[in-house]
Formats: sequence, C-alpha cells, structure tokens
Amino acid sequence: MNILDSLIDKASRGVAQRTSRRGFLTKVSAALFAGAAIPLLPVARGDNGYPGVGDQVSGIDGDPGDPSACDYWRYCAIDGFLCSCCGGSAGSCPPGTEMSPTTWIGICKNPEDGLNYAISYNDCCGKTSCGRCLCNNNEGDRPVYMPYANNDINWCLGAKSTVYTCSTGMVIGVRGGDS
Amino acid sequence: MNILDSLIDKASRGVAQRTSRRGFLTKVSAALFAGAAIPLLPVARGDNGYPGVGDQVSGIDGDPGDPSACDYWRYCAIDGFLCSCCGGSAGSCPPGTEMSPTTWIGICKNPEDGLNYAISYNDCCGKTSCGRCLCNNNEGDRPVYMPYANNDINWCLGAKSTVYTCSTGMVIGVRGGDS
Amino acid sequence: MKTVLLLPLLLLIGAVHAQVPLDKVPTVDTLPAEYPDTWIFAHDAAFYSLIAGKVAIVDVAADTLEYKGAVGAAQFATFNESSTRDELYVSETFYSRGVSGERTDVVSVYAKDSLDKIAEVVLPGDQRAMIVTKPYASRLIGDDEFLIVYNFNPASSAAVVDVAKREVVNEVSLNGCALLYPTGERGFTSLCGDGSFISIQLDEQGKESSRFMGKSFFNSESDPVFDYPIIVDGIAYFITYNGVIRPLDLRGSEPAAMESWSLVPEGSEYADWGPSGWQIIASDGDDMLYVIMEPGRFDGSHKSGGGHIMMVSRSKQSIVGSFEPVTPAFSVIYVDAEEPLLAVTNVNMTIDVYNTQGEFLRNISIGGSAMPFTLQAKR
Amino acid sequence: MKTVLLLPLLLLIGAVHAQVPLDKVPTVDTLPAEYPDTWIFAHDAAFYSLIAGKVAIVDVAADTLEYKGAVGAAQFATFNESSTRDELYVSETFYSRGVSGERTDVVSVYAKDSLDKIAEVVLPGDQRAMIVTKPYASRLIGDDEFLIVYNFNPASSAAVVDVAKREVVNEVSLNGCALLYPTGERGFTSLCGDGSFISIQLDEQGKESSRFMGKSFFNSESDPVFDYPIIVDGIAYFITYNGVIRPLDLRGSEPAAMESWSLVPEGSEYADWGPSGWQIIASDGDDMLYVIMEPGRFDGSHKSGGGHIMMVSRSKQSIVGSFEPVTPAFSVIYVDAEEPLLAVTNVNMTIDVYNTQGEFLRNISIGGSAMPFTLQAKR
Repeated sequence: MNILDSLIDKASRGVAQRTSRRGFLTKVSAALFAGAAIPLLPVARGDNGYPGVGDQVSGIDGDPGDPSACDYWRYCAIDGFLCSCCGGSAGSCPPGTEMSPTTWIGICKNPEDGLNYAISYNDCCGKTSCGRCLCNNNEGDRPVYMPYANNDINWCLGAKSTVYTCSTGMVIGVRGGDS
Repeated sequence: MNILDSLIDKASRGVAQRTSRRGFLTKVSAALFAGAAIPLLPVARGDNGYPGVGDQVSGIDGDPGDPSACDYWRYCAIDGFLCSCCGGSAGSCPPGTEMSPTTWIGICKNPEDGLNYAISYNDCCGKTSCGRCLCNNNEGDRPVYMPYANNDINWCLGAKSTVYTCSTGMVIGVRGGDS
Repeated sequence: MKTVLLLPLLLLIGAVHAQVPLDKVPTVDTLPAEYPDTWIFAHDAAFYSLIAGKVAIVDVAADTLEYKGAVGAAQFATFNESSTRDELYVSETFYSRGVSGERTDVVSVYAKDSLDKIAEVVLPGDQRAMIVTKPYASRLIGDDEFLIVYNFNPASSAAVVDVAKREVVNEVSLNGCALLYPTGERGFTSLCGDGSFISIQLDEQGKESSRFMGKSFFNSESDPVFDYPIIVDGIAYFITYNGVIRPLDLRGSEPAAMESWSLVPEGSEYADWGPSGWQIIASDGDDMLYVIMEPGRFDGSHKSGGGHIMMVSRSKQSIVGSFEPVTPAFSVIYVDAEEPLLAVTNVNMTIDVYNTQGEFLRNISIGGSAMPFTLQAKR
Repeated sequence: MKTVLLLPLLLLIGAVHAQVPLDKVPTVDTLPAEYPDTWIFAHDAAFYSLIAGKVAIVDVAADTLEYKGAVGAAQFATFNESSTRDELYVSETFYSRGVSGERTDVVSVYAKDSLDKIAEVVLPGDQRAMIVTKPYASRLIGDDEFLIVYNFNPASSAAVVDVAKREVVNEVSLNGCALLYPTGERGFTSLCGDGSFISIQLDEQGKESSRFMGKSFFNSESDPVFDYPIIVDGIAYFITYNGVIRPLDLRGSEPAAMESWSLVPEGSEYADWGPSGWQIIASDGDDMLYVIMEPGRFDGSHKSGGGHIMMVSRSKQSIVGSFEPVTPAFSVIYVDAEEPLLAVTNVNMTIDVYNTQGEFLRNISIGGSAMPFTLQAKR
C-alpha cells in the first residue's frame, strides 16, 4: 500500500455510504483533499454530447469515453465548464489561464480497467467563463461547512485572478479495484 | 408648420423610399437627429410577447399596444433591451440608470390617431445589460459613417458610465398625419 | 453634436394635434423607499459571465410591470436588504481589467428608492468568500446595524461592517466553520465540518462579546444538513440530505439543538424521497414548511431540483400535503403578503409563482441568460 | 491548507496497476506561435453581459478539439491578429467597478502561443468607439507596425498605436468620417456621411504624411453601402443595401472608385433581393465573392441575415451560383486553407462551416450565451 492508497483508504472509510448508485464513485472527504469548481445549471447534468461541440477521445490507451461529454468517467464528480471543450483537456488548462493550486479530489472508476483513480478537479482561472459544456455531477458533494468536499465554492480562490474559466479532471493516482 | 415639422420634413425628403413596408415608419436621417442603441440578436425581432414577461398597457389615452412587445408602435426603430421590461418604461429609464444625453430619433405612426410622432430612442446606462425583451427593428438604420442614423453604436457614449442597460422610446413631438 | 443642441428645441414643441403627451427627457424612474410585501430579490449567479451578475427586484404578484429594476452583483456576490434603513447591500469583487488585474472586494450600498450607489465599503484582505450565491454568506444582524460578510481564503472569518459608519469594524475568526446564521441579540452562528457549531455575539461596537462552541447536532459524514435552513421565530430549520429536520434554536447566545424528526420515515410512502435543490426549504412563519423534494434519493441527488413541493407541518412533524410545480423547482421562498405566495426558481432558471395551495399563477424571466439561483423575500 | 501541502506527495506516487498515466499538475496548454490556416477568430459581442465578451480561437476544419482558447474582449471591443508579430490585440474598455466607476480604454496584447497578456497600451481620452464589434473599427497597417483604433465621442479620430513601442504615437482627426479601411503603403480610408471618403497616409513615425479627400462614390441617402466591405488585392468591394457592388481601389494614397455593377438588376430573378446580415460579403481572394442575401428586400431588411449565400463572379459581374445554408446566415468569411472553407455565423449565433460548394460540414458553438457577430480569418 503506497501513501496515496493509505490516504484515500483513510478518507474513504467515512464515506462508504456515499458510493454512487452508478457504482463508480466514492469521494475523498473532509479536509484532506476535496473542494471543487462551480456548481451549475441543474438542467445540464450527466447528458452526453453538447450541440456545437465535436466528439473527442483522450488518445490515451485505456482511457475510454468522450472527454467533451458530461458522462466521461473522469468527470464523476466534476462541476463546471469542461476544460476539454475550452481549449484545454481533461488533464490541462486552456492557454492563458492559470491552474488553481487548491482543488478537491474525487475517486472515479475507469470502466475499462476497473480501477479507481484519484481525480483532481483543478479549476482553470483568469479568463472569462468558457461557456461551453456546462457539466454538473454532485455525487459526494457536501455543504459549505465541509469546504473541501463542496462544489459551490469557487476554487480559483488561490489563483492570481479568481475569475473562473473551466474545470479539469486530472488523473493523479490510482487506488486499485473495487473494495 | 412648427420647427419640428420643418426639421422632420426636411430630413424626411431624402428618405421617402425608405418608408416601411408596414407603412408606419419613416426615419429622420443624417446628422440632424438619429443614432440609436445597440443592435441585437437577429432572431428576436418584431415578435410580440416575450416568455416570462407580463403584458403591459401604457395607460395613456390614445397610446395603443403593449409597451413590453417588440411591435409596440413607438418601437418602429428601436434596437436593444426594452426599458419597459427592465424597470423603466417606453418613456423612462429604470431606477439607478442614467438616460443618455445623445440619442437618435425615429418617426413612428401611432395606429390609433394616425399621427406620426417623433420618437427619441434614448439609451439607459450604467447598470449591466437588462437581458429582457431584446428587440431589433432596423428600418431607417444607416451604416456607421452616418452615425446619427446608425444603431450599431453604443449611444451611452455621453453618459457617466457607457455600460448599456436598455432602450426607451420617448415621445418628443408630433409631425401630423400621413403625407 | 447638432443632435444634442437640437433636443432642447424639440422639447419646446407642443403636440399640435397629438393625443399622446410628450415624454420628459430625461426621465429616470424611482421606487418607493419601502417596498411592497410582494417584491422579492432574485439573484442572477450569471455563470456564463460571472463578473456581470445582478440582483433583480421583482413583484411576484404582478402580471404587468413585474420587473422593478436591478443592481449589479459581480463575481459570486451576496445580497442583503436592510429592514431598518432604506438601503440594499451587495458584497462583491472586481478586477481592474475585468477578469484580471488588481482585485477589490467591496460592499456596494444602494438607496432603495433610486437604486443609485450611495456608498462603498472596501473589504480588506482579498478574502471575501466566493461561493455560488447563498443567502447566509452575508447577513444583517442586531437592528440591521452590522452587515457580516463571510470570508474564505480558505481560512474562514466574518467581516463586520458598521453600515451607518460605512466601515469594517471587526474581523471575527470562525475556526474553520462556515456561513453566518443570525443568532441572539446581535450575533451569528457558523456550522463546522463535524456537525458542531460556533456562536458569536457582538457588542454595540461590533467587537466580540461572547463565543459559544456548540456540540455536534448531526452526523456530517452519514447525513449532513443542507447549509440553507429557514429560520422561523429564531429557530433554524435545517434539513438533512436524507430528509431529517434538525432544528437549532438560535434565539439566545448559546444555541441548542431541538428534537429532530424525519420527513421520510422508513415504511412511509416517502421513504426513498429526498430534498433536492438550492433553497430547498421555506416557511410561512407559522406552522407550515415547504420543501422541494424528489423521489429516488441517491448520493448526488441533493442539488438537482425536485418535481414536488411538500407541505410540512411543524406541529404534526410530517408531510401534510404536496403539489407538483409546473416545472421542477430549484429554489423556493415564501412571500408573506396579504395573499401569500410561493416564488420558485425552476430548473430552467425562470421564476414560477404559486399560491400557497400550489396553484400556478405566473412565470417571470429576469433575463435571457440569467440564472436566479437565490431568491430573497422582502424583510 | 493541507490540500495544497499534500498535492506534491500525490504526484510522487506511481500508478501501480494503472493503465492511464498520471497527469502533471499544473499543466496549462499552449498554442503554436503560427496558427494553422483553418483557425479563425470568433468575436462574442456578449449582449447579455457586454462587459464580459471574448474572442474565441476556433479551428473550423476540426471535428474534434475545435475550440483552441479565448481572450477577453470587454465593452464593444475590437480584435486584431498581427501577421508579422506573434501577437493578438484587443482594444477594449473597463470600468473600475465593472459597470461603473473610472473608465480605462486599453489595447491588451496577447502572445499567440501562450494567450498570456504580455502588454497593455492605455488609450487616452475616453474616446474609443463603442460599436457592436466590426472588423474595420481597428486595423493593422503598414507592415502591421501600427494598430489604428477608431475613436468616436462623437467626434471621430484614429488612435495610432506603435505596436513595437507599446505606445500611442498619434491621433488623427477624421473630420467626422468613420471606420478604418487599410489603404496604400501605410494608411487608411474612412467613409463620410455624404458618400465621400478621406484617405490618410502615415510616415514611419506614425505621423500624418498625406491626406486625400475623395469624392462621393455612392448616394448615402438613396442607397448606402454597408460599412463592411471585403478587400481583395487592395480593392474594397463595398455593397449597397440594394445590392450594387461599388469597388474602391485602396492600393494607392488617393483611392479611386471603380465601375459599379448590380447583383440584382431590374428584370433579373433577383430584382427584389438584397444583402442582409453583418459581415455580408466574403472573397476567395480570386474571382469569387460570397454574399449573404434574402429575397423580398425592404427598408430595414439589411441586418436580419439571409437564407441564401450567393456566389458572385467579379469578372462576370453577376451571380453565378448560390446555396441555402442550413440555418440563415448572419456573417460569412472565407477561410483560405488547403481545403478552403466558408465559416458562417448563423442567426442562432452558432458557427456553421461549409465547403466552397456549399456543402454543410459542421456546426460549432463558442458558448451557451455567446453571440459571435464577427468572424476574422487568420491573416
């Protein structure tokens, strides 16, 4: 067991009951990791495909699905405009923005390898709202008094400009299979 | 013939061919009067009734129609968010905004009394875009090199803040019947 | 420039044969300094242009001229109406170049009648909490003499603004606890991550006069309360994700949890229902609560909005009725007027108005791209 | 703050059994300093939030990853791409409190590769023209060494910005004439209200070296030209409301009108058609023009957009073909790439892409509330 597994296991214990219906999400709780972008238009959640946005593939072996769609596996707890639709990608910010240093981390299951990955939802900051691919999945979201598990907070708070542009879903670790 | 009639007659001569299809609009041209607000969403023109906006009557005798609708007679050459939907009216700015000192003037026919009125499309300025009742009628609109007949120009340019909020359609004179 | 010069001439000209009187240029409307009971404040969170939000003043009882005006509300702003001064307060953030440059946090003060900005109080420290608009991120306390503004950077504190003096008179540390629920004579309570809370009272100068640490009154891991309660006669009715009402008595300086009860007890027809939305609970100030709910509760379903508005009796501690809004509801407030109303932001981001029997009365848009997440009734 | 401290630890952890490699935090993408020919600039006029517009960089040939990034464009901004420096310029206006306060007009300079703001030139006098985004409201002239920005307050002038020095080096009066059409070696032409024009050349320091007053070449009362021409090899193809092409030769310092011809001669099947939209004309740089048109021309029909894109031969001086866009067109540009394309802002404010035969290829949105009135091709 490496350090990440240990951290995630510890964090996950308290949230076992939060395991998603869809069975692929648990979320790291409390002050260890967490936080998130901007919560969003309630009508735009979980749908695949946005009009006027081209389909994508990540191009990475074993990384299935469409990073420009709200149901892409990494977005199991994302909340905001998808950076992959905004000149960035699931793993990078668009040119000219700054990746927020504070973030929250969700655990998403990759349907291809069955492993649970730690996904860091870093916001990209400093340009106006991207306006494309508004996506909101609230699994594991907790109220503002648990800030590092809350997605109503603008996590650009640590960036040079706190103006929110879009949200990434970065793979930063792996936890292993279901347990 | 009073001064206004004289001015308008002079101005109108050059624009006889511009008489609206609908037959109720001619517009004062050139540098005498004119100018206008902000041009707008091309899909939102001339339609009556906006969803989520209550119908209105002006409450003035002889002033027919719905001031919250794009086909209200005073709006024969308006271009922008209707102030009547924004806390003002066809003849006044919403609270907290400033009425622009520069403006352009159209000639609209009141269908009830058959008279042509001079309508001043003063913009209201200094708060964010109202966002309600976007209305665009381009009759008599001329390119930017005829600025006082152009509605692409932000006529809040003379106000303390040039941020555009909405547009009025103020009755400032009467020309008489058809001629 | 001829245009400008000619306008005064035009104004002198009478309407010879006209029926329609001339308008006076310029004319800017004003509002009454005391707003009618049916006016509400609809806060556009403006996700598509976060730096350009607004708070619209809307008469939800009106079928005409329902939109009364608006004030700006930039970058995750908060809004408050004074009940003792004819003023409105917007706590907001600006950058010198729109989306970049130098940051300035301020409280903008507007006159209720003119909607003119009459004062500005700069908030120090670049620490104003930026959260999608929530009513309890800033509140007026005491006799509305202090505006308290929640800070999060991510340390949490409360800025205390003396609204008469137009200055920040104190900053109170919140020990990591969040939001500001008015409490006691001149104080507030903040909720902490473990389900406990902290309650602070201020003196007449805005200095901290007492601090009370309250024990956990809910399990934040297994069934957290929404951070939006409705406060009735000093009692905050919190509701949990799983539908349990957990009242907290905020009348004194040492708040106490009261008996909790479930809206959706096991075995009941609502056993798998849950509250869902943004402002998920409202009160008529008497016995009735209104709660936005949706069947098929699951982890993550708490913020989607609900297709049902449940009428809940505080005395009976149970659901006593319900209605289905014409469009699923996201936020609900009770409008305490002669004919009381429910104002509901629906999931399409327009406002539906119902009477208290659930009869749909009207739909109001506050703008094409507006997203009025938060509604506040006149105080 | 633990989150921040822990992140570096997380990065050290290998993916033991993982197939998907770890992403590097932070990562910010960059663009090539030289953009491909199929990239365009789509300017969102942002009517619903005028202070928060943007210019999006879009690959109109791409079926995936078509949106490359964006830069801000506030309050009736203008946009220019340099062809000689790896820079983008946005002329824009800010207020210190978003919608009020102190005004500042600037040219914001961005690096093409990073899209970082690398410089700012303040424009003096609070006179930058605020017009719904039009390409000829600011232009680069000479060897793109000077950016000229149209002023209107309502006196008209041109600010001359030396882009290398990052400073305003001159202000040229325009005698009431408008907009800036690049002319001659290092100059521009502005159109006047009576159909005449003024042409000005600058020296290497940006000072005025010549001024030419051109006679009226159209009747601005009876049939004005749109203020958006397409310039082909130094010849500006203006088109009138009634469909007459009026070319103006801008190759020298003393521009001359050329023979005019009608797209819609009396008796032709197009006799009652008219151009309609915003950028109503495009060119392939060779013989073909593309013009957005609509039957049933009337006073006021010129800005509604059109259901037909006409192919017009310069040499034949007539319509030689047409196609019906899938959604009526509002603005059209020609994209001069290996497979040339037409990029069209439609009346629903998204971008449709066609090949030059009018075959629909794809639809691209630049954002939910965006209104890309103006498109500019890579230069």
